[in-house]
Amino acid sequence: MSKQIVIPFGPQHPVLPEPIHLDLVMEDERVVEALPSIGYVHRGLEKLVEKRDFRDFVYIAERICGICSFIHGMTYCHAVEGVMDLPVPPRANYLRTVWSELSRLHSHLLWLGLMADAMGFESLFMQSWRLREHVLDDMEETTGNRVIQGSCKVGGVRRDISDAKLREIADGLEELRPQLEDLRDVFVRDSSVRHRLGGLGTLTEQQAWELGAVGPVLRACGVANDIRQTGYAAYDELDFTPAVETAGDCWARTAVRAEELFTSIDLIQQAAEKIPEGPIEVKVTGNPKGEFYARSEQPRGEVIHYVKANGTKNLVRFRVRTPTFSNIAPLVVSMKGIELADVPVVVLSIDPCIGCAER
Amino acid sequence: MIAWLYGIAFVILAPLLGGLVAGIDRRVTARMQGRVGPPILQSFYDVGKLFEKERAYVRASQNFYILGYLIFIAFSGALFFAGGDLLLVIFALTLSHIFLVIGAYSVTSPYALIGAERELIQLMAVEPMIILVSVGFYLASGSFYVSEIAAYGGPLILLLPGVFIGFFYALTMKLRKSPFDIATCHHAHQEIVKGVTTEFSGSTLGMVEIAHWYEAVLLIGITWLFFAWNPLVAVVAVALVYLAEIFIDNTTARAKWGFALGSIWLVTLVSTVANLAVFYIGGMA
Amino acid sequence: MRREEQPIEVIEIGSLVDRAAQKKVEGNRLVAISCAAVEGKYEVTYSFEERDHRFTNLRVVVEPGGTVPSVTPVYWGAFVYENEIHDLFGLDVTGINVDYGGHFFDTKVKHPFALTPATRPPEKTEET
Amino acid sequence: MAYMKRSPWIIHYDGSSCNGCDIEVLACLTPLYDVERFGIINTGNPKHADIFVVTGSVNEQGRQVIRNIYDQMPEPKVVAAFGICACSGGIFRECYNVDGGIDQVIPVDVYIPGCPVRPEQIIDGIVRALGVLEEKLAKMKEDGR
Amino acid sequence: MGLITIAKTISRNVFGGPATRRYPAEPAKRYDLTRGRLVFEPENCRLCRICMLRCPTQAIVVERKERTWEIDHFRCITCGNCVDLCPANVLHLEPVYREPEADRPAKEFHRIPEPPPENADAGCETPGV
Amino acid sequence: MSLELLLFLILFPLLTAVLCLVLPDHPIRRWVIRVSGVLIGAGAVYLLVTSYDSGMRLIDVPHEPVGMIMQVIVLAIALLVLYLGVRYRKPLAVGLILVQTALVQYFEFQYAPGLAMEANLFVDEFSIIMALIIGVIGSLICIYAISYMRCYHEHHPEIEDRRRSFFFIMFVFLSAMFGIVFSNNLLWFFFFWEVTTLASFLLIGYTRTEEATNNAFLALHMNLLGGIGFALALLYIGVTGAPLGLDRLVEGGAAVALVPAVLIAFAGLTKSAQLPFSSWLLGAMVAPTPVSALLHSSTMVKAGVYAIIKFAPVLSGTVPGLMVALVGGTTFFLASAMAITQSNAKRMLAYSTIANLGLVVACGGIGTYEAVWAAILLIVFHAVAKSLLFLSVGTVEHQIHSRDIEDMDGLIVKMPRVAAMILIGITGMFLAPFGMLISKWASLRAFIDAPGGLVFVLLIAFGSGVTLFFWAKWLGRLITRPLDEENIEGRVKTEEISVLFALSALVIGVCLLFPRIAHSLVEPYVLSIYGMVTQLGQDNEIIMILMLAMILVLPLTMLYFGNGRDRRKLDVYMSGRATTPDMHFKGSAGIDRQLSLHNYYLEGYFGEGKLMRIGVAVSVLLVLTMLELIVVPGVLA
Ligand code: SF4
Ligand code: SF4
Ligand code: SF4
Ligand code: SF4
Ligand code: SF4
Ligand code: SF4
Ligand code: SF4
Ligand code: SF4
Repeated sequence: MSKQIVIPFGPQHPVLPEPIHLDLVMEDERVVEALPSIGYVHRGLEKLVEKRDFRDFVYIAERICGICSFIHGMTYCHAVEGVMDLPVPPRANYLRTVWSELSRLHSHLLWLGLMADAMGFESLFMQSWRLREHVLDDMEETTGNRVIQGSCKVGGVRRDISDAKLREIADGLEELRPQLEDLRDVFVRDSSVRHRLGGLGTLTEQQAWELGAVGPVLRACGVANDIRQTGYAAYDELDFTPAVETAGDCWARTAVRAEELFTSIDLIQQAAEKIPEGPIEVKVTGNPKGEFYARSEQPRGEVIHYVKANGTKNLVRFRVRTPTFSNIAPLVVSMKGIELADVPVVVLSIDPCIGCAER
Repeated sequence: MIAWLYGIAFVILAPLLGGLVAGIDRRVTARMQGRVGPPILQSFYDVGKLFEKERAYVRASQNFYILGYLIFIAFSGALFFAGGDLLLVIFALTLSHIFLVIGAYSVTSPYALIGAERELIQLMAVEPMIILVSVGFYLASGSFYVSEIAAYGGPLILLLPGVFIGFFYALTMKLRKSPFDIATCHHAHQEIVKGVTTEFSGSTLGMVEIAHWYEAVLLIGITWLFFAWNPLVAVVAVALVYLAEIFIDNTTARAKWGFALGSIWLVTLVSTVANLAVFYIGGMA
Repeated sequence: MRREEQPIEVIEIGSLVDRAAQKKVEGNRLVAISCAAVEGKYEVTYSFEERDHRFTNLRVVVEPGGTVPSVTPVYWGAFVYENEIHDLFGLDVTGINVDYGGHFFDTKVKHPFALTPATRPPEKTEET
Repeated sequence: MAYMKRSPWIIHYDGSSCNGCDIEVLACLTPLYDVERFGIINTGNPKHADIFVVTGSVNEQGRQVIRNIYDQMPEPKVVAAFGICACSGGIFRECYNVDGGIDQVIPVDVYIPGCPVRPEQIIDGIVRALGVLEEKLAKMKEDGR
Repeated sequence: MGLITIAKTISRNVFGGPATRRYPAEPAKRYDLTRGRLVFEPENCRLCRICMLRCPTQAIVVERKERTWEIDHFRCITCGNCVDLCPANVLHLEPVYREPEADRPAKEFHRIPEPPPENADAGCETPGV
Repeated sequence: MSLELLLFLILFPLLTAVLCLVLPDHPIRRWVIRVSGVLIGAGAVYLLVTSYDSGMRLIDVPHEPVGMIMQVIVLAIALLVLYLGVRYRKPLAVGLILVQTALVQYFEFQYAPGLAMEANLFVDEFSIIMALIIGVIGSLICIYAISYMRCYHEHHPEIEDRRRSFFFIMFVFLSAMFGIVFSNNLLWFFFFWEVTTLASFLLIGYTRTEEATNNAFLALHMNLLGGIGFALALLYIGVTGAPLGLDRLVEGGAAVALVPAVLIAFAGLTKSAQLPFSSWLLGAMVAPTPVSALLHSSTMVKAGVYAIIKFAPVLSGTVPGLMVALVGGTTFFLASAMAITQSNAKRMLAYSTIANLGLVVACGGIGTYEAVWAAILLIVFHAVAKSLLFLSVGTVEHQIHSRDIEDMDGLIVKMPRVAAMILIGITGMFLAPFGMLISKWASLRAFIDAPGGLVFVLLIAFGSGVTLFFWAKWLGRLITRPLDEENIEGRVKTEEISVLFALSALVIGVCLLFPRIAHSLVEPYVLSIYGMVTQLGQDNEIIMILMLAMILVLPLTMLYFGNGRDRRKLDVYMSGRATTPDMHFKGSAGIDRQLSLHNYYLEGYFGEGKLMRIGVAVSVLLVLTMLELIVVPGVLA
C-alpha cells in the first residue's frame, strides 16, 4: 500500500562534500534501495604517467587527493623506489612518518567535523575544524603549504625539519591533547551522538573482511588490520597498536578514528625522539624497470599504488586502488534498511574520498 | 480598542524585534563555536538582499501560499498581542503553517516534499503541547484570553512548572533548533537540503524569513506569559530561556524525526499530566 | 623500512574463480583487482591479503576481445573493480552481480586504457 | 540600498577536484576564518545562492551538473572559479576525461589561482565577486527587472 | 553515555573568545616556507628549458629562439620543482599569494635580455631530461 | 401544519421509493428522483422557516394503526434477515435477529399495550437541524447518485444492475431517518432504527460480491447487537413502567432513565461505529460511493450520535456516561491516528468519520450544556464537509480509476474544479476558521470544565495534532504536480458537478453563517434542555469571520503575482541531475528513473493493526464496565 518515493540524491547536495549520486528509493523515509553512482571526479590521471617524467609525477600523485595528499605522494615514491630498489635514508623515512601522521591527524579531524555536520551537530563540526587548523599550521610551517605539501620525492624528501622544530611540534600536540580528549568524549560518549550513530550501518567482522573493507571501517569490526604494521617508512621502528572497536557500526568507526588521533600523536612524539641524523635523500639515477605494489595506511585505510615500468622515464602503468574504492561494497551493504536521515551519516562513515577513488 | 493598537504594533514591530533576536542568536551561536559571527543586523541584510533578487519562481502559485503563511502568522501574533483568545491564536498559527506546507507541496520537488512531510510531522509533534499550554493557562488563570492571563496577579510559572517544561522542550522544535531541527534549520547541511524552502528564492524566501521572525516573537510572547506578573523577571526569564535554547542547539546532534516525535509527545504527556492533574484533583476536592 | 614480498602467480582464466574461492577459504580478503595493457594483451591481477598481512597475487592474461569471469560469486564486493575494468579497458567481465552496464565511469573517451581507445561519438545534449 | 554586498550566500560545487581546494573552502566557514563575518553562508542550494563557487575542473559527467546548478540560480549571480583546476583544468588539463576550466561550461566572473587556493585567497576572491555582484544588480535594475 | 558532553568546550569558547583570524583586517599568517607565488627574474635566465621540461603542469613555455619565457599562473601549482631544478637560481617562491583575476589566462611574459658577451656560450644543453 | 409537514417528510420519500421500484430505467425515473429530491429538501427548509423559533412541539399522532403496520414490517424485516442469514450461512445473524425479535415481541405483547403514548412525534431545533441534514444533503446525494450509478455500471459490467432497488432503498432510508428524528415514541424510534439497519445492510451488499456480502453481514451483526441493546431498553421501560416517550423519559433524569439511556447509548455506539464496533463502517466502504456518503458519513451514523445526544442530560455526570464519553474520546484519537496510515481515500474518510463521531459521542457522554452545544455543531459541519468529500472522491474515482490519494497528485490541473472542492472539504474538516475546527475548539472548552476532563483534553490535543497530519498531506497531494497533466474535467457529468458545487457552497455558507446557526438553532435547543447555554463571544466570531474573509480574499493576490509570465521559471532542484519535462532523471548505472513523490504513512508508528488491537481492548473494557454498572446495581436492587 505504501508508495515509494524515488528521488535523486546528489551529485550536488549540501551534505555531500564531494559529488556522488544515489538513486534513493524510499518508503516514508526508510531507504529500500540506494545504488550509488560515481564518475563526477574521474579525471583519468593514471594515464598521465605516459606523459610525465616519473620523478615529476609525484606532484600529480599528491593531487590524487588533497586530504591525504602526502601519503599518496609517499606511496607513489615507495612504489617507484620498490621497482628501482632504492634505499631511502632513515631520516627521510622518519620525516615521511611524521608528515604521514600529521596528515592523518588533520584528515581525521576534518572527517570528524564532517561527520558532526552530517548529523547536524554544528558546533562539534566547528570545534573539530578549529583544532585541525593547529595541525595545518604545523604543516605549512614545515612544508610551505597547508594542504598539499609537496615534500616527498623519489629517493627521499625535499625538506628537512630541524630537531628543535620536531620537538616543538611534539610539544604542541601534547598541549592540544586535552582538547582532543574533550572532542573524542563528545563523539564517543554523547548520548545525542550515540542516538545518531549507534547500531547504524552495522557490519559483522566476517562481512567486513570478505567485502574487502579497509581502514577504520574494518577495524571498527574488530579486525586489527593496519598496513602500518607492515613496517613501511619508519613504522617498523616505532611502537603502536591499531585502534580497534567491535561494534561494527557507525559509532565504532567514529570511535576508531577518534582514538587514532592519539595514536598519531604518540607516533609523532616517538619519531621526534628517535629520529636519526643523516641525509634526507639519495640521488636517483637511471629509469625504473619492473613492477611493484606499494601499500600504505591512509587515514581511510589501505591504499595501493601499483607501478609498472619498462626502463624509460615514463611509466607503463600506474594504478591506484584507494581505500574508498575498496569500501564502496561495504558501504552498499551498510545502507540496507537505513532512513533518509542516516544516508549522509552512513555514507560518511566510510570517510568517502571520491577524489582519489575515481582519480 | 487599545487592544487592537497592540495588535497593529505587533505587526509593525515584531519583524524588527524578531530580526534582531535572530541576529543576536547567530552572534551568540558563533561565540559558542569559537567564531566571531555575523553583524547583529545580518538578518536584515539577508532579507533585504532577498528582496533585491530576481523574482524567479518554480510554480506561480508558490507566492500565494507563502503570502498566506506570512499574513496568517502575523495575524496570529497580532491576535496574541491584542490579548485575544489563546486557542484562536494557536489555530491561526497552525493555519499559517499549513499554508507554508502547501506552498512546499505545490512546487513538486523531491526535497520540498520531504521537507513538507517533516514540517507536518513537526506540527503534529508540537500541536498537542501548544494546545495544552493554553489549557494550562486557562486552568491556572481561569481564562483563555491573553489579556486576562497576562493580568493574572501571581507567578503562573509556579502553578505550571510541568507545562513550562513541556513547552520548553517543544520550543526547541518550534524555533527550529537542534536536536529537533528536522524540517529546516538555519543553514543547509541537511539531508533534505532546505526542506520546505528548498525551491523558494528571492522575495518568496524573504517572506518566509520574516514569517520566522513573527513566529519567534510570538513564541517569546507565550514564554512571557509564564512570567508576566513581573515584567522584570519576565525579561530576564525570556532571555534565559532563549539562551538556553541556543545552548541546547549547540550541544546536540540533530535527532531523527521518529525520536523527535516520540520524545516530544512523551514529554508533553508526562509533564502536562503531572501538572494539570493537580488542578483537576484540586477542583474535585 | 621493510619491503614486502609480493609473489605474482600467473594462472589460466578457467581456474580463476576456483582459485579465488580457494583463497577465500584460506581466509584471504580481496585487496584489489588491477588491469594493465601490456604488449598487446591485458593482464588482470587479483591481489589478496591474509590476516597476517601476507600479500599474494593471481594474474590472468587476456587476449583483446576475450572475457574474464566475474569473481563476484566468491567476493561480493569485487563488482567495483570489475565494472571499473570494463569501463576503462573495455574488457568484458561476465556475470557481475551489480552490473553498471558501462556506466560506472562515463568517460569522454570510451575505454581510455584499452589497447585501442575508442573516441566517443560527440553527444549533443545539454550544450545550448 | 545594496544589501547584496552584505549577504552573499554561496553554493559550492566540487567539480573534478582533488579535494584540496574544497577543504579550504570549507575551512573558510570554520572558526579560524569564519566568513560568516561577512554574512557569507554556504547554502548548498542553488535557489538561495548568489555566488557559485566551483573548485576543480570540468569532466564529462560534471558539465551537466554545473550547468544545471548555474541555471537554477536566480539573478544576479556570480561565478567564482577557485583553484587552478577550476581556472584552466590545472594539472589535470591533459587528462582524457577533463574538459578544462569552468569557463568551458558557464561564464566565470572571478578566477582565483592557487593549488590549492588558501582561505585568505578565498576571502579576497569573494570580496572581488561582491563587486561584480553589485554591478550586475545595478545592471539588472537598469533593465527594469 | 553523557548528556551535553560538549558543554565544557562551549564554555571554553564563550569565555575564551573567538579563535578567528581577522583577515583581511589583519594580515594573513605566513611562514618562511610558505609557497605563495612563483617569481621569475629574467636577467640571469639561461633559457635552459629545464623548468619547462620538468614542470609537472607545463605551466612554463621557454622559446630559445625568441628568448622568451612565459608562465601561465592558472597552471602553476607552486610546487617549486622548477625552483629546485633551475641551474641559474632565477626562480623563487614568495610567501605572498596571487590576487584574484577577472580574466584568463593569467600569463606572465618575459623577454630575456641578451647576456653580456663573456657569458655568450654559457647557454647549455639540458642534462638529465 | 407541522403534522402535515412531518408526515410529508416521512412519507413522501417512501412514495418516491416505490416509484423508483416500479419505474424502469428511463428519464422519467431520473426526473422523479430529481424532483422528489428538490421537494424533500424544500420540505426540510420549509420546516426550518416555519418552526425554528417555536421550541419543542409534541405532535399527537395516534399509535394505532401505525403501530400495527410497524409491527408487521418489523416481523417482515426479521424474516428477511433470517432468510438471508440462512442462505448465506451466517448463524450469528440468525441468532441475533432471533434474540432481538423475541425481545421486541415480548415487549410488544407484554408491556406495550399498558404504556400510554399520546405524542408520538415531535419537533425541536435539534430535529430541525437533523431534518435539514437529511433533507438537503440526503437528497443532493440521491440526485448525485443518478449519474454516478449510471457510470458505475458502465465501468463495472460484471455487476448486476439493480438500480431500481438501489434507489428504492435510498429513499426508504431517507424516510426512516426522518422518522428517527421526529419520533417521540421510543417504539417508533426503534422501528425506524431497524429500518436503517436493514437499508445499510442491503446497500453494503449491493454488488453481491463475496467481500460485499461479508461486510454487509459484519455491519448487520454489529447493528443487530445494538438493536438488542435498544430492545432491552424498551423492555426495561416496560418492566419499570418508565415513560415510553422520549421527552418524558429524558426529563425523568438519571434516576428513571439511566438504564435505558445507557442501553440506547450502547446501540448508538454500534450505529455510529465507535470502537470496538468500527470495523463495520470500514467494511461498508465497498458500497458505491453515494451510499458511503449518505449512510456512512452524513446521516445514518448520525442517528447513533443523535440518540446519544438526546440522552446526554441523563448521562451527564454519571459514571456510565463517562464511560460512553471515554469510548468516544478513545475512538477519536485512535481512529484519527489510524487515518494517517491510509492511502485509500474512502478508507481514510471512513476513519475520519469514525473519529469525528467519536468526538460527538464524547460530548454526548459528558453531556454538559457546553458539550451538547459543541456536539450539535460538530454534527452539522461534519455532515456537509464529509458528504462533499465522499462525493468528490466518487467523481474523481470515475475519472482516474483510482480512489487512492497517491494517485490524485496533480488533480488541481486534471480536474481543477473538483480539486478545489475537495480542498474546500478538507479545509472545512480541519482548519481554522472553518467549522470543524471551531467545533473542536468548542468541545475542548466543554471538556476542560468537565470532571475528569483532563483525559479528554489530552485526547483532543493529541488527536488534533494527528488530524492535522493526514488532512494536510492529502491536501498537498492534490496540488503537487509532477507531470503536465491535461484537464479531463470536461468528462464529468454536469449533474455530478452541480451537486458538488451545491455542497461546496453549503460548506462555505455554513461556515459563514455558523454564528447565525448557533444563535437560532443550537442555543435555543440547549437552553430549553439545560436552562443554560454557552456563547462563542462576539469578538471571537468576528475574528473567525475575518479569517475566513482573509482566506477568501487571498486568491486575489494572484492578480498581483500574476501567472508569472514576465518572470523566469526555474527548474525543480534535483541535486544537480538534469531532468526531462516529464520528470525523468538519469539514475545510477545508466538507468532512466522517474521521479516519484509520495506522502508518508508512518506505518511503524500508527500501524492500523496495532492501534486497532489497543483500541478494541480499551473500548471493550469501557463498554463492559458501562454495561456492568447498570446491570449490577439492577441485580442488587
Ligand atoms: S583517501 Fe581521500 S583523502 Fe586520502 S588521498 Fe584519497 S581522496 Fe584523498
Ligand atoms: S545543522 Fe546544519 S543546517 Fe542546521 S544550522 Fe547546523 S549547519 Fe546549519
Ligand atoms: S587546484 Fe590544486 S588543490 Fe585545487 S583541486 Fe586542483 S589540484 Fe586540487
Ligand atoms: S630553468 Fe631557470 S634558467 Fe632554465 S629556463 Fe628555466 S628559469 Fe631559465
Ligand atoms: S612551481 Fe611547479 S608548477 Fe609552477 S612553474 Fe614551477 S614547476 Fe611548474
Ligand atoms: S652547462 Fe650544462 S649543466 Fe651547466 S647550466 Fe648549462 S646545461 Fe646546465
Ligand atoms: S465519465 Fe462520468 S458519466 Fe461517464 S461513466 Fe465515468 S463517471 Fe460516468
Ligand atoms: S477505479 Fe473505481 S470506478 Fe474505475 S473501474 Fe476501478 S473501481 Fe470502477
